[in-house]
Amino acid sequence: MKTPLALAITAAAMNVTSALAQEPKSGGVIDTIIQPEPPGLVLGMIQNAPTRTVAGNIYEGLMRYTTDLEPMPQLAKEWEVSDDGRTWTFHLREDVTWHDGEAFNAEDVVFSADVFHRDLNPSARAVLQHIESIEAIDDYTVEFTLAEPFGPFPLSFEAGTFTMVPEHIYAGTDFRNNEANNHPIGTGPFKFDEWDRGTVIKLVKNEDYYEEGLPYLDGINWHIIPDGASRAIAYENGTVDVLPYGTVENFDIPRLTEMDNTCVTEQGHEYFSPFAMLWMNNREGPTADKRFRQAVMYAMDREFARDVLWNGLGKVPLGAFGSNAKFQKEDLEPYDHDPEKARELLDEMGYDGEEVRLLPLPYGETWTRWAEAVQQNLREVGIEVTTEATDVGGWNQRLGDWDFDLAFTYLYQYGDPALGISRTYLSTNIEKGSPWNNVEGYQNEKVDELFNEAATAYPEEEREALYHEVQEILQEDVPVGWLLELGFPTIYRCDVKNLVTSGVGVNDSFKDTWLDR
Amino acid sequence: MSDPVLSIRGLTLALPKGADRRYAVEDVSYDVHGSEILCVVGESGSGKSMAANAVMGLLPKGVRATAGEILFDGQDLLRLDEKQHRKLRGLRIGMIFQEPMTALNPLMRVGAQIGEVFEAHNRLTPAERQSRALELLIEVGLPQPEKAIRAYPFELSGGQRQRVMIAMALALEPELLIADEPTTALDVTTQAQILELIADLQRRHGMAMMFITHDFGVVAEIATRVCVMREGRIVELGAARDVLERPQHDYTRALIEAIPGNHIPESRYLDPPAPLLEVSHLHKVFRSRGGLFKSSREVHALDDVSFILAPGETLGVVGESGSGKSTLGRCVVRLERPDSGTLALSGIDLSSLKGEALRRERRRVQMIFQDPYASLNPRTRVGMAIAQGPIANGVPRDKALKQADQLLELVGLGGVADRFPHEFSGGQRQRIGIARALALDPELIVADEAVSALDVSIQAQILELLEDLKHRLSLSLLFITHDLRVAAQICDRILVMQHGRIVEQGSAREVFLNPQAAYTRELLAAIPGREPSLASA
Amino acid sequence: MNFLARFAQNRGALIGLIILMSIILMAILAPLIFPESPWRMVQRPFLPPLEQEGFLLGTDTMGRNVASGLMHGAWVSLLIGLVSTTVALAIGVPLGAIAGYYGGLIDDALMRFTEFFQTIPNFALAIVLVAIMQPSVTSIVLAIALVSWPPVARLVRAEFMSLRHREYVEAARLVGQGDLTIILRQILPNTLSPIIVLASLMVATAILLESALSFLGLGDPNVMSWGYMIGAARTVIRQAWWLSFFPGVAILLTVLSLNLVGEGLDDALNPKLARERQ
Amino acid sequence: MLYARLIASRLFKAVIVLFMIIILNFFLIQLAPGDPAAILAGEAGATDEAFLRQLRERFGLDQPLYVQLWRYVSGVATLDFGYSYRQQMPVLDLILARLPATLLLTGTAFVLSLVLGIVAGSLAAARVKKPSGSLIMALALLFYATPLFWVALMSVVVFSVYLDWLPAYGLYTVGAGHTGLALVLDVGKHLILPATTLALFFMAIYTRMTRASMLEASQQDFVKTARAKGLKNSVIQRRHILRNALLPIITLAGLQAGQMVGGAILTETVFAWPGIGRLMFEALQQRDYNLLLGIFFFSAALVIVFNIITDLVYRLADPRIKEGS
Repeated sequence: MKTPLALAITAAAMNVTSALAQEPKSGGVIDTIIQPEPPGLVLGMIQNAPTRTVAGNIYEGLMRYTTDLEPMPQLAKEWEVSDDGRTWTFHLREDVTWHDGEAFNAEDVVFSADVFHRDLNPSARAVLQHIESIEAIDDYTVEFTLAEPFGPFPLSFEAGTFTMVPEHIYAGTDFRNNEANNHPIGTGPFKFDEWDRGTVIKLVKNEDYYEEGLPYLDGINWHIIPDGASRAIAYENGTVDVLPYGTVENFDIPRLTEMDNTCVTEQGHEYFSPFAMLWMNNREGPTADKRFRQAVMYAMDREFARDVLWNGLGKVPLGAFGSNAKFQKEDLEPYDHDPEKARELLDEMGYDGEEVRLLPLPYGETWTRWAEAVQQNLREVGIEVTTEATDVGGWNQRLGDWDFDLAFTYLYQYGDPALGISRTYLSTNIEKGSPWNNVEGYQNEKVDELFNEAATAYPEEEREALYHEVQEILQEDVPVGWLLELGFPTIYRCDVKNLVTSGVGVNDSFKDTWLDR
Repeated sequence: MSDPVLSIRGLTLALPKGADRRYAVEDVSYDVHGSEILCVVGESGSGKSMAANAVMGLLPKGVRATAGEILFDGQDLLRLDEKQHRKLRGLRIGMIFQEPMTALNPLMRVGAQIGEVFEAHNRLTPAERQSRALELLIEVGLPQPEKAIRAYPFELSGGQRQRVMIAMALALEPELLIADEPTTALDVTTQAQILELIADLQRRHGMAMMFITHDFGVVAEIATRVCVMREGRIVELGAARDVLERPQHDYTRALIEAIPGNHIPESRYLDPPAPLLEVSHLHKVFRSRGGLFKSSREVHALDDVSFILAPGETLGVVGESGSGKSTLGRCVVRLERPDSGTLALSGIDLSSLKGEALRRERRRVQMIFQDPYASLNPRTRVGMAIAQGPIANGVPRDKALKQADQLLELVGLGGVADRFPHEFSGGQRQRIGIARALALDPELIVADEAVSALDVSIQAQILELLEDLKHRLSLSLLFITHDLRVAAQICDRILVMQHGRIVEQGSAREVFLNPQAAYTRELLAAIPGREPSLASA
Repeated sequence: MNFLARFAQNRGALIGLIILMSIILMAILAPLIFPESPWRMVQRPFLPPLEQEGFLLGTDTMGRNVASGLMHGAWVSLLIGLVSTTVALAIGVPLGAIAGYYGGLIDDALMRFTEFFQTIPNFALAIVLVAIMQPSVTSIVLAIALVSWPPVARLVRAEFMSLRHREYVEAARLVGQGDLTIILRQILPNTLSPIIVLASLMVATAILLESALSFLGLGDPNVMSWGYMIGAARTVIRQAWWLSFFPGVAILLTVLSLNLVGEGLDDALNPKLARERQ
Repeated sequence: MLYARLIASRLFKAVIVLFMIIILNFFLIQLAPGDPAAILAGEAGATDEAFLRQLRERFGLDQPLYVQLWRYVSGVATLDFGYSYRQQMPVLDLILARLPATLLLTGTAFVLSLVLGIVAGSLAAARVKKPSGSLIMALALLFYATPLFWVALMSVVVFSVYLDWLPAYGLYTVGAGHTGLALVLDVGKHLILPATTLALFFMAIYTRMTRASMLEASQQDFVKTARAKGLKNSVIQRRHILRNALLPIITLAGLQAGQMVGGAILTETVFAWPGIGRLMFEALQQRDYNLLLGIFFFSAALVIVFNIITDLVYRLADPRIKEGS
């Protein structure tokens, strides 16, 4: 079922394309919202979503990504890959300066990737383990040598992984206590101006930006408004012009999108492709039984959740691979809403009404409602569910300690299965203390083998075959429940042009954005 | 006689529905003339204050006049609206109330409170008001008037506050002054001073005065004429001397006779074989608790007190408030613990007992309390209240309750054991309190102001009962009172206390008729309405 | 009889009692009128009130029957109010009684302890406690009780201090009754009326506190309480006013009725006022 | 001199209470599941052992509890409240940046509720048994019984959304660049809704209290004395009854003033008011121990300061209290 809103988004997306034809105007400040308030703005040191969103305008990587996740030039004007897929050579722009006036060069790239991120950034470390060496060939050429071909490598230059930080400021210092952390310095189109804690973060135009004429905006104000209803009002009364994903409650979205001069886009999340899942503890209790997990899949009315809770945005997933992920197999046997089948499976396994504990995701009302709906779905097929509310701290702890039966979560797919999907199913990834690894405790040697092989296979066709095979197995085993490929809409005034121009959307910079006023 | 200043004619005031009677006062008529003091006398509930309230227009909510008129300066006060009435109050009619401790606003300086009287009637400038207030304070004899005018009420004693009240009432020289029990809450010596002041001022200003009291002693002291009231009606009205010396009505006669102190019984106390209670060198100091940053204050409530009490004796302890007499009683029953000294009851020293030992010895000394309303647990049936003591001491419940019945019978209240205290009058409650004290078969009973909260006629009955029980049960009694007349009537011997010390002790006759200490003489002189014959005998 | 008559004289109290009784009745009848779970999604979401038969008060964000939630919620809200008040009384009454009866150092120590609890803002402490114990009916009840006992202790202490030197208490001591007997038989019964009045107000406050906690997302997700309903409805307050309106009114009426009853009790139990009225 | 000694003694006690609060809260917070490192890592969406270890070392969470406590307490003794894990700023800076907003909000609400409550209460007391008096009391009861956050939400919907009279949230208009008087007016406009909503509940309390207290005071003997003087009823109400009735209200207000900081959590959340109530709730959710402890410390200190002020005011208002008791 497609709701009018979903249709509206399609229309809006077309609006984006047509806007490109117009002549951009310079000037104006854009008001938007950041939620929650970020802990800091130095990327690499902090990877939180709000940090990425704000700091994506201050810092840049070597490449950007289209909405199809194809790399585009940024700090690197061009690059080439060796035939064996192991050596990547980047040619840097020569006209780039840091916000403090220092020139940007290859030393900065080597320092950022090999020293700064290696020390601070777990996402970067995950990629670095596939990299043999990073070398500056000359002032403006850098060479990354991989141990073996690593499919997702070209996707590592978005805000969360290898952003470029100034070597002249950080080299040889205690990174976390560096004075400059309060006044981040990057190469991006906007400079840090002011942070009035609890109220606003202000960025101003980088007048010396290397791309001619960019950015168009004079500045960006990131308003901090802790209450969802107030954030909606901020848009309604005109205080802010852009509501990035997740800043308003889903229930407010239809009302907001009906306003005049309002556009919506679901684009800009292709890279992350957030995927809602239900952790099911594979180790013990009823959830350890495959049939029980299948029954859960049949019992849940995922269409209802999408239509009622997510305004019809998003996609009910077929299986472990999302539709934005590479290598999705499209002819898998789907799990439809079928309570009867769920009951049969439960009877077959001899489920005795043992209580299972459900942890909702403490990220706002929609998730709470969703847990209620799932709880009711499961109860209706005879599963005894108790919901145990936690806050973020409790949720992290419980998942890290594997102290749950069922638990909501959502994970980013990062474009490539080797980055975003395999981590959930690899048995080598079972380790207490993190809510992001193989939390459910699924162990299948065949699956491990296939995922590991696929990560480093070359070329793409070979990877595809391996990934298709693993999807068949996962579909049968249901290690976790696949709930929804989330649609994160960005709401904005239609006269804000070129808001989303890449696959990381508002996490990318607003350099192309302009106001048609 | 001149025209009356105030003339009350056939006044009837109705009480609200649900009250214990229909009318507060019924068909009351009396006049108050210039330069006279009319005493309105009656016991509690007689309606003696009601007419005065009607005069002031300050009737309690729900009470209203249904008949009669109150004529003042040719107008009927009952027909005035609030505004007209207000203009009379303070200006032409002044009033003094009973409780000096509460009748002044605790948050305003004395001078300001007096100044308000002028302000209320738009008299004088603010500066003049203060200088006039000072003159008034001088006139009512307040010590250090310059200081007093800037004082808050709590910084003054009860007598001083009453003087302030009088100053306020006199401020605009009203033609009529109403005094509602103005001395009842005061110590006897203070009372004498205030009465004297009132009489003196009334004479000098030539005011008409209505003086409401329950005390015939006070009547004898100041009244020109007397109006005796009972249950809302006038029983007798006449010149003071006539009423006091030749009361026409039985009720008046009974009231006058009930006043103790008309004869002093011969002491029955001879050389005791062995004292029942021997108190020696008792000290008790009360300290206000000091803290890290503040010093403590000390009050010597008992200062080297020694005396003996013989078996079967009634020993009176007399003193004004703050004399330490109550502390003495509380030490004897060990509600307080003396700091030093001994309290030997039949040879056993009670002063230092604690815990279980104290609990065991307790039953030998019991107490009758002052306030009949506070001394019974409102949620305990009276039979149970009496039986609790024996039960706590191991008597089976049934037996204790049966015994309580008998005790109630003994104090003249048969068959009421399963009622609650609120169903009884003050006098009845005091009887129940006595029965409770008797329940443990004590050797000594301490009666702390046991009759001072009662009307005079009830007082007499209770004293009689005590006397009777004492003989029948051969009890010893430590009788604490502020009222020398009561003490003289019931006690074999009397101790007079002041500032925690015993200033005089001796047989009742000796102390009363031949006081040695100056303070005792002062006390005796202050008793209102003492018959000269008695004083000089 | 006397008490009932006095209570009945107060019109407000009588109205309050009637409202309260209806709410209690609602709580009792809930499983009979709506035998199905109030969590069941039975109709299309956001069905406005009075639009469809059987859904007098409409449906919520997920198509659950608001009327059913309201009636089942009455039970939960009242239960949380009553139990937390009982727990608070169980802490506050003994503490206050001991402090007031013995005085001196014991009193000092207990009152410092009480003050200490009052130094941390109530609501903040409640939030922290629920967060620590993680939201559930038990943790909410405990948290509410833990922040609401100090006033009880203070009240009981004050009453005990004023009563412990009453003559009938001293008489009881004189006849040899032990401390415990005196506390339980002589003093405590006479402090009951202010305690009852305070307790009725505390139930009201507890219901408000629970709703505030739920509003911040600290409610028990397994029980349908009014606070939960408002908390859940706040994000849709603009498009579905009835979702927060009805439970809001339910809380309002309950708190109101408890207050009215409390005032009525105060009048009826307070002999001083009663005497003045005569 | 007297006051100086009183304040000294109260401050001495306050230090002890604050010390106890630090210790109790320190352990209380440790009981909460999860730690700041795990939460920061969780928010990052990706984590590994090294990352967690790094954070824990940096926060000192790898140390035994008693060492952590000792460090914290000795820090506080030198007014060093540590570093906020999440906000990456000294706790003291954060709190001092947020405190003025909370004080402005609660202070305004406090004064508003007190003044209006006392006025309404005395009107109701003077008009007891008249319809207008009953109406005031009915309204007070209504405000008292209505959940605070509900009123807040409703007032935003009505006054900001539909009527568009007042700003719905925030402390000032971001980007307007107001200075001087314009800024004051701007903040004032933003203050109206939150302060009013916060004040309503407390106003209801003061109204009820004032009325009850005045009715009780009007039974006292000195009121009869005042009437016997021939004073006007209005003067009696104001000068005699109200002044005496205010004494218990001063005590209550002192207690409430401290509690308002707690009540402000809801208001600050709904109105996006950048105060410490909201900061506290966020710190709690993020297990930002140092920040949370710091806020507790400050709000307890505020309560104590209010209590001392209450004591002083009470002493000024009531001449009977000289010292101690």
